[in-house]
Amino acid sequence: MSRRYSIWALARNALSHHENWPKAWRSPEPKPAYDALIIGGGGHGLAAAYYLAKLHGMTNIAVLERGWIGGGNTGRNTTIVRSNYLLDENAHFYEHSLKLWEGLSEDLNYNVMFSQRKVINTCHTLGEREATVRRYNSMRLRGIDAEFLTREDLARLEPAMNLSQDVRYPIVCALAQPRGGTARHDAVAWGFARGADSLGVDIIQNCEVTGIDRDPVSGAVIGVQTTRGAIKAPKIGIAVAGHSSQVAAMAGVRLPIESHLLQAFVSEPVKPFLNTVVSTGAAHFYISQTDKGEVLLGGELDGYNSYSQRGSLPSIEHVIASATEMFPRIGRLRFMRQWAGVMDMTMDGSPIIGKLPVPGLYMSGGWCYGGFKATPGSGWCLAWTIAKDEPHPLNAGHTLERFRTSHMIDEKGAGPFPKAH
Amino acid sequence: MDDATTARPRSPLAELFLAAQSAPPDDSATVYVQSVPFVGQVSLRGRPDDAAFLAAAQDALGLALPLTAGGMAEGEAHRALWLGPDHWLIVTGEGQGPALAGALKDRLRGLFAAVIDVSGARMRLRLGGPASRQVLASGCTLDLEPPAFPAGHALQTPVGNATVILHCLDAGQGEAEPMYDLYLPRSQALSFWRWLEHAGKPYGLSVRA
Amino acid sequence: MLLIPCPWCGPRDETEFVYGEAAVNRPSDPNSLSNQEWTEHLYFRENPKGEHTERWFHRAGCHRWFSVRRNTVTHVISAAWPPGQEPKP
Amino acid sequence: MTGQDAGTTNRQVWRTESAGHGIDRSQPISFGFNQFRLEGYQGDTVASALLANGVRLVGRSFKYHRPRGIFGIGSEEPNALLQIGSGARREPNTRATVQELHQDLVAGSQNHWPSLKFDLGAMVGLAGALFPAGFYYKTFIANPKRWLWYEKHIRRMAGLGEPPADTDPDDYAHANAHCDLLIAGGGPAGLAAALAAGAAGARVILADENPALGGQLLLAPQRVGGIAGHAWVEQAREQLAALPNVRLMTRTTVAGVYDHGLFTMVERCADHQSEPDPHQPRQRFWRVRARKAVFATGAIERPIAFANNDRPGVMLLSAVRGYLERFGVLAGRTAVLFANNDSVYAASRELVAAGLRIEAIVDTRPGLSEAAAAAKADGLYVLSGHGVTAARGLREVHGADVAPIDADGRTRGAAKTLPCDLIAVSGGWNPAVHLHAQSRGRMAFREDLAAFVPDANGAPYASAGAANGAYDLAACLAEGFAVGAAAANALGLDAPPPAIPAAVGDPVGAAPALWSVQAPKGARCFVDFQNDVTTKDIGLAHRENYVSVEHLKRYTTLGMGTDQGKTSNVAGLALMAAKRGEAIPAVGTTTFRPPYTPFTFNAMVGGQTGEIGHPIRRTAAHDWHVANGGVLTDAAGWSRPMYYATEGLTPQQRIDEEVLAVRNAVGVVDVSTLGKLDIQGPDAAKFLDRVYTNRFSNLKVGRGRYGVMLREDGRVYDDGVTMRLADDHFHMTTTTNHSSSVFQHLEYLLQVVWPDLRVFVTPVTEQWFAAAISGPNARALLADLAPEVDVSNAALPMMGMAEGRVAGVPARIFRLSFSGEIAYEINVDADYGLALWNGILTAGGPHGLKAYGTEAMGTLRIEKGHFTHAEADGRITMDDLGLTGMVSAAKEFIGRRSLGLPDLVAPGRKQLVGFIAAEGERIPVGAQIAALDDLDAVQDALGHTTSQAYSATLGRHIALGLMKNGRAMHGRKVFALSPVLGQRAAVEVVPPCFFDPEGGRQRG
Ligand SMILES: Cc1cc2nc3c(=O)[nH]c(=O)nc-3n(C[C@H](O)[C@H](O)[C@H](O)COP(=O)(O)OP(=O)(O)OC[C@H]3O[C@@H](n4cnc5c(N)ncnc54)[C@H](O)[C@@H]3O)c2cc1C
Ligand SMILES: NC(=O)c1ccc[n+]([C@@H]2O[C@H](COP(=O)([O-])OP(=O)(O)OC[C@H]3O[C@@H](n4cnc5c(N)ncnc54)[C@H](O)[C@@H]3O)[C@@H](O)[C@H]2O)c1
Ligand SMILES: Cc1cc2nc3c(=O)[nH]c(=O)nc-3n(C[C@H](O)[C@H](O)[C@H](O)COP(=O)(O)O)c2cc1C
Ligand SMILES: [Zn+2]
Repeated sequence: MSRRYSIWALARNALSHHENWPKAWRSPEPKPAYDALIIGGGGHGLAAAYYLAKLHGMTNIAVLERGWIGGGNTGRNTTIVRSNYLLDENAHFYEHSLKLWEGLSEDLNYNVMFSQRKVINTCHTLGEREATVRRYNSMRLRGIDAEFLTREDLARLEPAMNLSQDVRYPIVCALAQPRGGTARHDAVAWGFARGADSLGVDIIQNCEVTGIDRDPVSGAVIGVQTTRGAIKAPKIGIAVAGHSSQVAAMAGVRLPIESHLLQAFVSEPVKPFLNTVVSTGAAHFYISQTDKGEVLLGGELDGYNSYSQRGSLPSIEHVIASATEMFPRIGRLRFMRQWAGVMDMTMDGSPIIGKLPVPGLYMSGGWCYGGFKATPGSGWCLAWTIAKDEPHPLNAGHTLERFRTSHMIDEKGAGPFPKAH
Repeated sequence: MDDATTARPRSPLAELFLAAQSAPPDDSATVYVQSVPFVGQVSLRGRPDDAAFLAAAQDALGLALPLTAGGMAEGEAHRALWLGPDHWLIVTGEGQGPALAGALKDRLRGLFAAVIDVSGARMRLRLGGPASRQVLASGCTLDLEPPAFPAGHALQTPVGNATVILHCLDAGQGEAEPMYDLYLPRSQALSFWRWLEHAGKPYGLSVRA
Repeated sequence: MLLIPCPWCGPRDETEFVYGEAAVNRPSDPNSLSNQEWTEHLYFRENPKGEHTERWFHRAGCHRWFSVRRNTVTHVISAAWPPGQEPKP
Repeated sequence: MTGQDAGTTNRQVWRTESAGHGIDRSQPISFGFNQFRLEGYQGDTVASALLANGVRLVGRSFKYHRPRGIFGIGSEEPNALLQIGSGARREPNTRATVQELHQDLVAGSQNHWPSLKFDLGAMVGLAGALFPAGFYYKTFIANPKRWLWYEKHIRRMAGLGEPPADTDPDDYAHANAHCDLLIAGGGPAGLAAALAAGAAGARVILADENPALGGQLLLAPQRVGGIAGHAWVEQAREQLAALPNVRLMTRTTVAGVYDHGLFTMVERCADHQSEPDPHQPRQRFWRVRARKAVFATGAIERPIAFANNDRPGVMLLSAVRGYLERFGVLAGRTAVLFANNDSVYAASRELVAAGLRIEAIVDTRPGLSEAAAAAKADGLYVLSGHGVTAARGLREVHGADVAPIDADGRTRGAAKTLPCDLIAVSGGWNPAVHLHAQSRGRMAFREDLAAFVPDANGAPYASAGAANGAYDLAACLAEGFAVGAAAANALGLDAPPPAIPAAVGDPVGAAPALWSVQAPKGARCFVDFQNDVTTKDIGLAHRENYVSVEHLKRYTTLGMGTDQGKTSNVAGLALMAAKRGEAIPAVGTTTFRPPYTPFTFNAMVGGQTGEIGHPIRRTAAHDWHVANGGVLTDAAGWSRPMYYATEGLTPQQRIDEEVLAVRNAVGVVDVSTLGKLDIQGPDAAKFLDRVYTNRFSNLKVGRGRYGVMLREDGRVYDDGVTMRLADDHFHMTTTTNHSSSVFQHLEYLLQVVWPDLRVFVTPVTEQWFAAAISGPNARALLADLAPEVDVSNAALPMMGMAEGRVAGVPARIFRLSFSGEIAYEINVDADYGLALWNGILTAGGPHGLKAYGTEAMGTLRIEKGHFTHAEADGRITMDDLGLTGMVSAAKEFIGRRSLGLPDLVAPGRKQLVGFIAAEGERIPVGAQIAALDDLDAVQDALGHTTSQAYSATLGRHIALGLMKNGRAMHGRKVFALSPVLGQRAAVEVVPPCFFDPEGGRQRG
């Protein structure tokens, strides 16, 4: 039976009680050696493997995942996809990523439910309006879609929004990226995994990398130690998000990264009443409603280094207080589950995608809260960099070396304080 | 026009307490607030390991500065509240801030110390009644029950939506009702009042002039 | 929600504090450092998974900065001490 | 008989004559369900009342829209989710089993169209074969435009209930508490723990989510201390209530376990009332810091899956029992009891006694246990080694197919159909380990119970009773007393030896692992009722390699519903373990997360919205601003007037007036919001030298200086004027935005970096009210206001200061200027702020004084080219701002080391410039600067504007901005574009100061 997914395949399989579906990806034993290894089976690692195989012909490669694929931040984010960045390096990179998203379901033959339902940024003071308009104007000059929304527009788009001027932070206006939206987070990991697997990539779960082996003379990487034995490879890409510091340290590399806690939570599911993704700078939260009906909310970092992956109270209390003010109707919905992810926060809030100062070692990390939207772009750029041993122009600015020259890609201007980005 | 007598101080909650003057007392209330306006307040800084400073301060104030968190010392004319290891709030009579600051400055001249009249920086609100502790606790993460927060204890902590200095006058054991002084940042007094109104609603909150 | 033992005030709720950052010490003579060394100080961090020494500021209390040793996985705090002193459990 | 037919008039046909100690038959309550008016009693839940009225079909399922009834009796309920209330009080997805009945309660079923009985959505169910787990991932694979269209329709099908129609009218509250011991659960184990610790004098909080204490003792007839279980509960309650150190809380769920002994609880204060008392909160959110905790949360009975096991009329056995015991309701007329353990035999006796006809007891275990033999001897039809393979019926059960099965649930013979309207199932129990797991406790698997129990090793808190795997009543009590006493002892208290009462509970035998009975091909056996996850879905997930329990969960959505899998998770992972050929513990559990049961967002908000949640800071003159037309804005938490509105003038006209008043006469502005720090000590000057780029140690007493601080990375951080009051005493101002962060920064430097410096920094922002008067007439006005002060240019020059009475108020007068005019900042004790302000206004009339707001202030500073945080956006250096002259080369200061880093001296950085619009053109806000005058072109930006204004002084629109190599661009004609607003302007690049660049006016 064909491995392709479609409504027809589904109908055919229904006749056989769905007993003939093949594995979405295999679970092979690791081989002793590969041409390249990707550490980290999140969206980024899987995407890198997929593009390496598909675009660069490197199919004798493996993704090594400590736990289950997609169980890191890929599986715990608020799924917002957008490309509304101010600074050059970021704007071009994220726009490239957004374009990849637009073809992703078809490319992977896996519905990642990429829903371009519009991402709205509300503004609550004139100063905020000015800064946001500036950012969206910069997008338009770069050819990226962006629009201004009046309060009347908002009333039409989000009838549940409180547009009264009688609240603590009344809404002045909003800006939006119509092509922004959400995607089904798990499907992204699974779709890339299935795609990569079908091109011959080995996806190896429950395989934690515990060491990186280097040639004593050249210093170049030669392989890794894992909980499932040693594996050799001349090229290694790291895509482990919150664990970037630990894995890079295995090769003696220090990073300008701290790991912080970011939380999200969902309400019980209800019938759809939120249509877009809304985020706000003033009150620091973002909200959308999933296709299953839960209201999905996230906010700021908890503010101290943490690997706990466990939710706490103060930050979600703020989020929910602000969110009920903007969307009073959610107040009587119920809080159903909270969780957290370990964010790889860099000193300037922008990622590092490129070569590390060890021959054969590459990384994509430092995604801060923005890495889900970057998934295809990050994988694409990491794959390019690994295959060609040099960065693509899209990620040429996102080097580790920029921290040596103080070339900060600092969207917020917050300075070298990871928790502030 | 530049007659000193025309310039009158004004409390940030002036309106509220003026209104209370004309309203009949509410007997069903189990919490009350009372304004104790314009108390003189002086910020005093000095190092706790500086014996000369401590002695001079004691001499000037007629009380020994408390040296641990939560500490409060009461003299004839003033109170000293511990704010930090090198920081005290000296509370004195209405309108007496500048005079006390002057006297302290004189007495501490030549020592490493800082004296600032901060009478306008915080307003004092007195909160009392049988439910007063519950109302405070609804917005305060400290343990306010007597062994942990006895009468005479004072410290700075967030209550509701403001960071206040909280001073327990009476822990309300036995027959007595609990009573607290709160020193509120002036600019936030009205917002704090709105919080207090909400927190006190289930208990009945009344204003005493 | 953390309960942070301020060396002066005792345990207080996390919300009373401001998190500073990892307890890195400012080099006493920055001008003697190479760019490499200075940017190392500015931007690069150990980021341990486990015991972490960091600084907190008691914003809503005694206005003191102090050091805390906290496990970044379990959040268990094993020590807190004033600047310039030795860790006290 | 279907409930809907019976319900039109109240007959409570399924209420028994006697049993039901939880209801008060003397207090009937009338309530609505869909279009029916029904009656129940005080003490009922909606579920017990519906059952009493014979109503079985209460909702439709999430995905397949299958008819669903009431399954459980507590917060574990996966099925009976109703919409309670209407309009703004409408609350979707409320468990009928938890919601207490009150007069005129309105309940409605959800997730169907057009009606509960005839739901077109059920077509999905009929075509169910097309909708296996993960079906969306395999279909509608399309470009995003088409997906958006599909999605719109798909979304409508999901989501269960409707969100409330409007803002919640009810009030909510917060509470904080501290205790020695928090006990979650008030069943026998929890009560025993409270008795032990309470007697020892520990501060105890005991919370139970039910309206009454007692747990399972209320739901099955058991005996404690020689009396009925519920009577013993009442005794224990009275004993505990008499202890001042014990707080008993019912209707209170322990929802979450957090770090360092923090627990959250949600108290439902008014959900059992028709409408909350207007002064009381509907719900209260508790944060409890506890030194110790005991989880006595009981165990949750688990079902065994069989075909169509989701039909209304299939229920948990303990629930059926509980409805009888507590509410006097029989959940059916003729039942098949289906179990793998002995609790079924005790239950059968009670049910028979109450008049239920038991068609058969189907016991999966081969052979007869003692209890089974006894039941058989009593004449009950016991089928051992059998299983129910399928439920018959559509909208409710009307039969059970029963067949012999083996230990794995495979059928071993033909099925026969037994007529019945109730199938009560018990597959054993799972300890409610949720709170233990939330606290990072590990889990151990007990083979005898086929269940996960808390692993006491390394666990931060104790578990007791059924939550700990102790199902026997006597063991529950003993464990409760033991952990209560142990907690008290650990706290240094003396716990008296407990008097453990004798107890007679149910016989508890082992419940062998049996999760599902083999079903005919094509039939559906539900594991997760709420999310419609069947055994086949689990098989499919396995087949497709979603074999990790976490993948299983996410691929099938098992356990992701509002019940978070309370009755389904363990079965789901056990079935996956079987497929994988591994032991259950090897497969593991998914992660338990807060909350234990969902609670309203508004409970967590606790009314802390608006100004209560985000306080507003007001200056002493606030009321004047409001009374005089001030249009307010938020500035770092402060409320400030942007301008003073006047009838007949547009805002811009009004701002122009304010600006021109300053340029031509005099204006006054409230500048109290600036951060102010008092800096004293012998090393104060030295300290400022290290903090600012320029020098302060050589500043004369009585004079001020403007300073800029950098971040350690060399970027501009904050700026302001600092006055030297005495040799060792300075008054520093910071920007409004950074006032608290600058204070922290300075304290950091003093306490951590340079502890040897003898300096005290004290925040005094709150102490000072400050008004700035500026304009050519400012000096004359000040002379009127402060006759004792010599205000001449010689005595009070630019950056000078004086002390004296202003408008009768003792004041510090600083002469400094943001507007470029002669200006004085008058600082007074904030209590006298309004007096000063009024004094200025009164005296100002003859001088042409006008009050101005932040907009005019902004315009004035843009005309002068002063930067604010709009320009110094955190990426900008002193050189970018053209302020290299302020950077002392001769001293060390924070940020200096970074100034030489390559990026800070790289060519092509953006530099501060001015833009002046062509006559009649208007510079849009937030504009990009570009070479082409085309709003739609893709082009490189040359820079951007940072702030702009109409300058009434110049009669032109002007802006400040940052431009690549800006200082070399003066004179260039470029365009300021705002594509999103559809606005543009031709502008010329000019130096950033537009007015009086030599500064003669302010010095004059
Ligand atoms: C609450 C929250 C909300 C967010 N919201 C958004 C959003 O709305 N939009 C957005 O764009 N981004 C968002 N993000 C960020 C986004 O989720 C991440 O940046 C992105 O998913 C990172 O993907 P990844 O593949 O790099 O990392 P991950 O998905 O975390 O994958 C890394 C993998 O590496 C594995 N690993 C770690 N160490 C090892 C080792 N030694 N050996 C082998 N494997 C290892 C981990 O187990 C993990 O599976 C959010 C994040 C969180 C936590
Ligand atoms: N026959 C059997 O096989 C069997 C099996 C298990 C239990 N039981 C019986 O159940 C009883 C067990 O006693 P127990 O005290 O351990 O449990 P219990 O079930 O009697 O009491 C637990 C209580 O905790 C409450 N609760 C659960 N989670 C909560 C939370 N997060 N917050 C607040 N309240 C919460 C429940 O609503 C319940 O009232 C005994 O009577 C025992 O005989 C019998
Ligand atoms: C976009 C999104 C939607 C989610 N929706 C649900 C949901 O409907 N029900 C649920 O129980 N959990 C939901 N979760 C949370 C997951 O159950 C889980 O908590 C999260 O993936 C983190 O994993 P962990 O809690 O196992 O650590 C959702 C998570 C995400 C990222
Ligand atoms: Zn402290």
